[in-house]
Amino acid sequence: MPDQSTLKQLVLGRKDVQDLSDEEHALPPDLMTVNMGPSHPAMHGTVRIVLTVDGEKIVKGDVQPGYLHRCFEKESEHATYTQVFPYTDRLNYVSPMINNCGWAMAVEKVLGIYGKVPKRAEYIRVIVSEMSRMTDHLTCIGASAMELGAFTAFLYFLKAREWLYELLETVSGARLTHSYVRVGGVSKDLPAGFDASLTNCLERIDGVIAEVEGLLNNNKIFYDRMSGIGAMTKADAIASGCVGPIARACGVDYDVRRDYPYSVYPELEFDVPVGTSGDCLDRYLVRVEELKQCIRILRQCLKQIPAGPIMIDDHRVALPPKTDAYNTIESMIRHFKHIMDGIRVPAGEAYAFVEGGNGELGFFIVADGTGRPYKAYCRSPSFVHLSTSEQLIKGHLIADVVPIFGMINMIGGECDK
Amino acid sequence: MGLELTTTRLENAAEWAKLAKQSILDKATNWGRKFSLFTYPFVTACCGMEFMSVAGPKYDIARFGAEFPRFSPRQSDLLMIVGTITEKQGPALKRVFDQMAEPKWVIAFGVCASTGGFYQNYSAMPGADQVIPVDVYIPGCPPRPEQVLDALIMLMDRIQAGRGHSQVRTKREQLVATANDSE
Amino acid sequence: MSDQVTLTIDGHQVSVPKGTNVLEAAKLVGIDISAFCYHPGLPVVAQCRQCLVSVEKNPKLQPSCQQTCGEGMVVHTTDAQSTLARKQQLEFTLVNHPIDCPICDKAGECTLQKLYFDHDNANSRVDTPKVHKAKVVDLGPHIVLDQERCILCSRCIRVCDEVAGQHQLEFAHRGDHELLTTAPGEQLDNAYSLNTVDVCPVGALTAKDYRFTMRAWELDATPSVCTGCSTGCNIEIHHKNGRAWRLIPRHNADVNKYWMCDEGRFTYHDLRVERLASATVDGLPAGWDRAIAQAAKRLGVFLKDPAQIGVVLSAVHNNEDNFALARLAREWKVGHVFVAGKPPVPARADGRLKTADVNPNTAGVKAIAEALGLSTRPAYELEGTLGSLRALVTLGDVLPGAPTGKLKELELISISAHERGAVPHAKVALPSAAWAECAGTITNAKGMVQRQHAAFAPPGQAIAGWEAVVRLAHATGVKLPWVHARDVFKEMIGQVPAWKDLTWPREARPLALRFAGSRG
Amino acid sequence: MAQKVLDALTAKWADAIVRTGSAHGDEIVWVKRDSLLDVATWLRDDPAMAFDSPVFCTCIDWLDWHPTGRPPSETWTEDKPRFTVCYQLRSLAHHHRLRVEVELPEHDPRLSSLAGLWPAFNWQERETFDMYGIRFDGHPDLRRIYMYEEFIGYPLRKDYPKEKRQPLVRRDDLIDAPHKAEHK
Repeated sequence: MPDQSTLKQLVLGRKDVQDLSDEEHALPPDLMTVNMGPSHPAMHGTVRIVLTVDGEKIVKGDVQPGYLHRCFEKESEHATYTQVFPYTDRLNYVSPMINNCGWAMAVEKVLGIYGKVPKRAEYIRVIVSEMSRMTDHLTCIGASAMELGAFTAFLYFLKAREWLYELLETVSGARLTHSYVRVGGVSKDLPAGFDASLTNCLERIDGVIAEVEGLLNNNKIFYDRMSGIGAMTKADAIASGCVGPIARACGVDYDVRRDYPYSVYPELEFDVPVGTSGDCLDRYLVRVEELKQCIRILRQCLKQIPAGPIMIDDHRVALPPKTDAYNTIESMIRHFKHIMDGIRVPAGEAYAFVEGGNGELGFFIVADGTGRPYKAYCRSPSFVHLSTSEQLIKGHLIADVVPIFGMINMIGGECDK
Repeated sequence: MGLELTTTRLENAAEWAKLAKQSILDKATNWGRKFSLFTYPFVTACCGMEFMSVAGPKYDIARFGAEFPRFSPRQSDLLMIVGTITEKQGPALKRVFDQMAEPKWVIAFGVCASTGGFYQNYSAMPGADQVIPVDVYIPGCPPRPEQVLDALIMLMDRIQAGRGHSQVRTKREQLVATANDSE
Repeated sequence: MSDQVTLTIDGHQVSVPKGTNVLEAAKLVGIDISAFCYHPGLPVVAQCRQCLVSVEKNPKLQPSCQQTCGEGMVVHTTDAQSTLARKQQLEFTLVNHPIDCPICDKAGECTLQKLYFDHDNANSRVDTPKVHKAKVVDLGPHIVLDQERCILCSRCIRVCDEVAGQHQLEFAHRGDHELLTTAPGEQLDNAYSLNTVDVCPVGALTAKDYRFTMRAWELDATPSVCTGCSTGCNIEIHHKNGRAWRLIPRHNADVNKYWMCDEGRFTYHDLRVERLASATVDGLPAGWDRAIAQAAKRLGVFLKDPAQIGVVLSAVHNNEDNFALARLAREWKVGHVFVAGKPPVPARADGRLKTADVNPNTAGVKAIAEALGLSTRPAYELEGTLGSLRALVTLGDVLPGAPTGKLKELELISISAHERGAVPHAKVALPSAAWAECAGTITNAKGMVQRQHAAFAPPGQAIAGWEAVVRLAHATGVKLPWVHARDVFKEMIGQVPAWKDLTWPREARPLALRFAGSRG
Repeated sequence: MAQKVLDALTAKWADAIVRTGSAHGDEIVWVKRDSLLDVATWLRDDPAMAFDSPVFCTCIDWLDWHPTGRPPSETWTEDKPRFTVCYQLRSLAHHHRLRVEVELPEHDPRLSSLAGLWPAFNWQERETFDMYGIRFDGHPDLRRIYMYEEFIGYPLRKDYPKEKRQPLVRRDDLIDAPHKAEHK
């Protein structure tokens, strides 16, 4: 007949806490391995981290991307230059327009028509890029806030993002994956009344930003979970190839729009916010400031945008008007060759880069003289930033992985390509 | 049409469904089930942005009783596959699905989850239904939020009719068990 | 006096044999002069005027296809005069051209499209109505003509005259009403008629076999060799989605030049007819493992007395398959080796490309059997031997001279791509890849060994013939150490003296026609 | 803009450099692969160069085509250069950029890793290894990064078919489940 405690153990399947010995009470001395992701709400669905933890403290993190590897390069090698635009949309799907612009610029570089795109098209590109940058930052901040429990901020920013999506939809016809930019210009002009609706929208977003700042900036929980978390030094940031808001939060004063100006950015006035401590809070603050700068740029653009064509007048790259394509054999052939064989890009290699939502987004193209790229490499900021995360999370608690990842703003499509 | 196509993947699932007459209790249970779907968002890619919109203030999936995402498969009964499933992701998806308790339903959100879409290559899987059975497919790259709500209503009809994959499977097992008992 | 002349084209010095024309010389330095009527395999007529270039000290532009190179000649192809001539010529050509690209079979591989896009690319200036002509003219058994699309280059007329030796096409009427038509009392039915479709620079002539089946730009091309007869014409398989859609001749100066016969073009249909897609045992489908085990078991009884076993090599299969089976036959020390092939068709031989022997690899099998020291007999002598035979391993489905009743009494093991002929009577049938589905070499009547590439995967469980032989060999305890057709080839050239210097070219990967530049 | 970088390079590293060039605003230097690490260290540490910021690392597979008009693949042998590994560098201090390219033969695609000099190249070189099978000597952790360990081959090489999948898992009730088909 077993004694009372053993019987209890048999019945309950475990010992009662008071029955535990001292050794059993103590935490196990050896390190533990915890798997996080790939399907984890904070891992954005596409990253797996194998954490080695000492209690709650992270000793080592093996970050494994690749769960969203959709073969951007291989697909591009089998598509015409124009057909690559939809693939670029889905790289950084939070700011697709910027990717479009980057790809268009890279192709224009190899074609030798870089800088010859009509002014109005360039302005439109800047407008849609900045709107995309805003959706990117709104999503990044909103989602991160939600992951830290601030659900209201998420809903407010999502509301603002929705306004921008609706505007972008009137421009391109799609809410998210626009494929709006073309080599040599953009696919269609801005719709009537766009000026007024964007002005209106920006005013409302101004308000939303103020609201969310009020909710977050002096919020003790938010502050405590962001401040001092995932800090990186300036030197580390540079050597690890960090760019964009993350590098700027570390004090790296570098912005492609200002330092390697492209498009019509030289004609626009904007400030580049730079942080000091390089922690999550600084990354958040830099992003909020960039949102305000975006609004500033957009307002200038609306004032300065000239009238004129939106596509370069070059038969090598521009499609003929639809009426001509249907009614004359010459334009029909041109249309056909553009669509089926692709824009014939002369042999050469070029690297073009723009300031994406997360920093320097570059496309490296090798052209072989046919209508498709021989190689199309995407320099994705997310991938570079994610590679630093192993260092960033070291020494922090498991819960801190969430804000660090949120503020790195790893976008699966762009990181895994 | 789309619904019927999906059921052909299970052997004679439609036939089984016809055999399975719903009792009043079944109807009541299914009525309850359809209005309290707990979603596991298996978010991998671009469609996640639209999933946020669906969950967000304007489209508000809460109107259909399916607003509350559960990030544990054991607490959820609707698996939303939102985005591209790669070969590397496949085992994780299967694991999550297997961990969900019956009855469970699956929505493939967007063309990538449905067929692979324009990602036909060495890494992207040609549709999540290569790994798990899917109840409703939503086309679109990404689908508009309205389409998602439409799909949700389609799924609700399906649940009410007892024609979800897992419902049919359960029913079939029951029928087989009864048949074996009576022998 | 040297037989080379040196001239300058757009600043590039180039040396060419005497008699070469300027257009060909320009190709050597990478300058592609536009032309419609010129074809390297046909007589020069210089009638399209598209290839005009300026030659120094010559006041008028010269057609570069007709202008032979002279010593010290200075040619310009990009100066204002010849550029303008090209553009204007294209504008003229397009004046009456219908707006057919979306419904035209040639679109995507059309020379007119290519040249317009590369050399003119200007908007239309014509506002008068186009001249209309007949759209669907049935020219013969294989070909349909669209007279509106025709740009009157006369390539097709010359193909009939030169390649087939029959004058079946001509021009009628004058000016913008001129049109292509059949010669009086003729129709376009010669044995090489489909070459006219290949050379047609526009979509005027289309093949009934191919039209409206597949868009040209969707296709992938894989180089191969025709298996229609022992000539071994070099071809390209145009395929998509795991099936061939057409065969197109590939240039080989030593074999078929630019041409092939109509009969050969249709051989791809056989790739999808009566295919053996799974291994069978006693006529019922079985997996590879079971089929091989069964084959080995049934053969095993006779392997102790191999005189009772016969092996049939095939003049239809490639060298690798035959070499593998011949090697196995030698290892087994079988009593009888036969060579099977389709019976010759003497009426076919025409002194051009078509030969009487309709087997692609007769010479190859002969060389292999000789090199391995096997004495072979033709398969039609099989009947006399059947009495002393108990088991037969055959390659291919052709087995002439074997009565069905007697075959049924044998332990017949067939390695075949098709389920017909003797294969349905086989005790064990092993599915093999057909010629377009596996890498290999075949030997034509002249003894030239030519490489075939795999265009797409074989259906179902089928694998390359030599691989089936390797599996069969392993099951009977014979080790053949090959994992790739290249390994078989390497061993084969070591054994066949005449082939010892051959090399195995890299596997050709499908070339997407869409990005390969236009053809025509 | 960075012509002075190229001049300095040719002056100091004449033996290590194959050639230099510039294309579409990018300065390119082709370096012999044995000297890559030395040249790269100098590029980083020399105050006049100060390439402190790495941009990207990738590889080009020249199997199908080459700008110098190399003959088509069928007649081309294995010891000729097939791969070019590109490192794009940038100097934040001097505001100049440079692409370092190294040509590698097919049978021995191997070069020294730069991950020790710039940590950013750690993952980028892993990616290049994963996609092209380039071996980086001295890399601390050369594993696959995008594809899974079970994956065979290097998918971005030109001879890897685009749609050749290597499934890890498939449903059992699929009739045409590829993993159930007999492996050839």
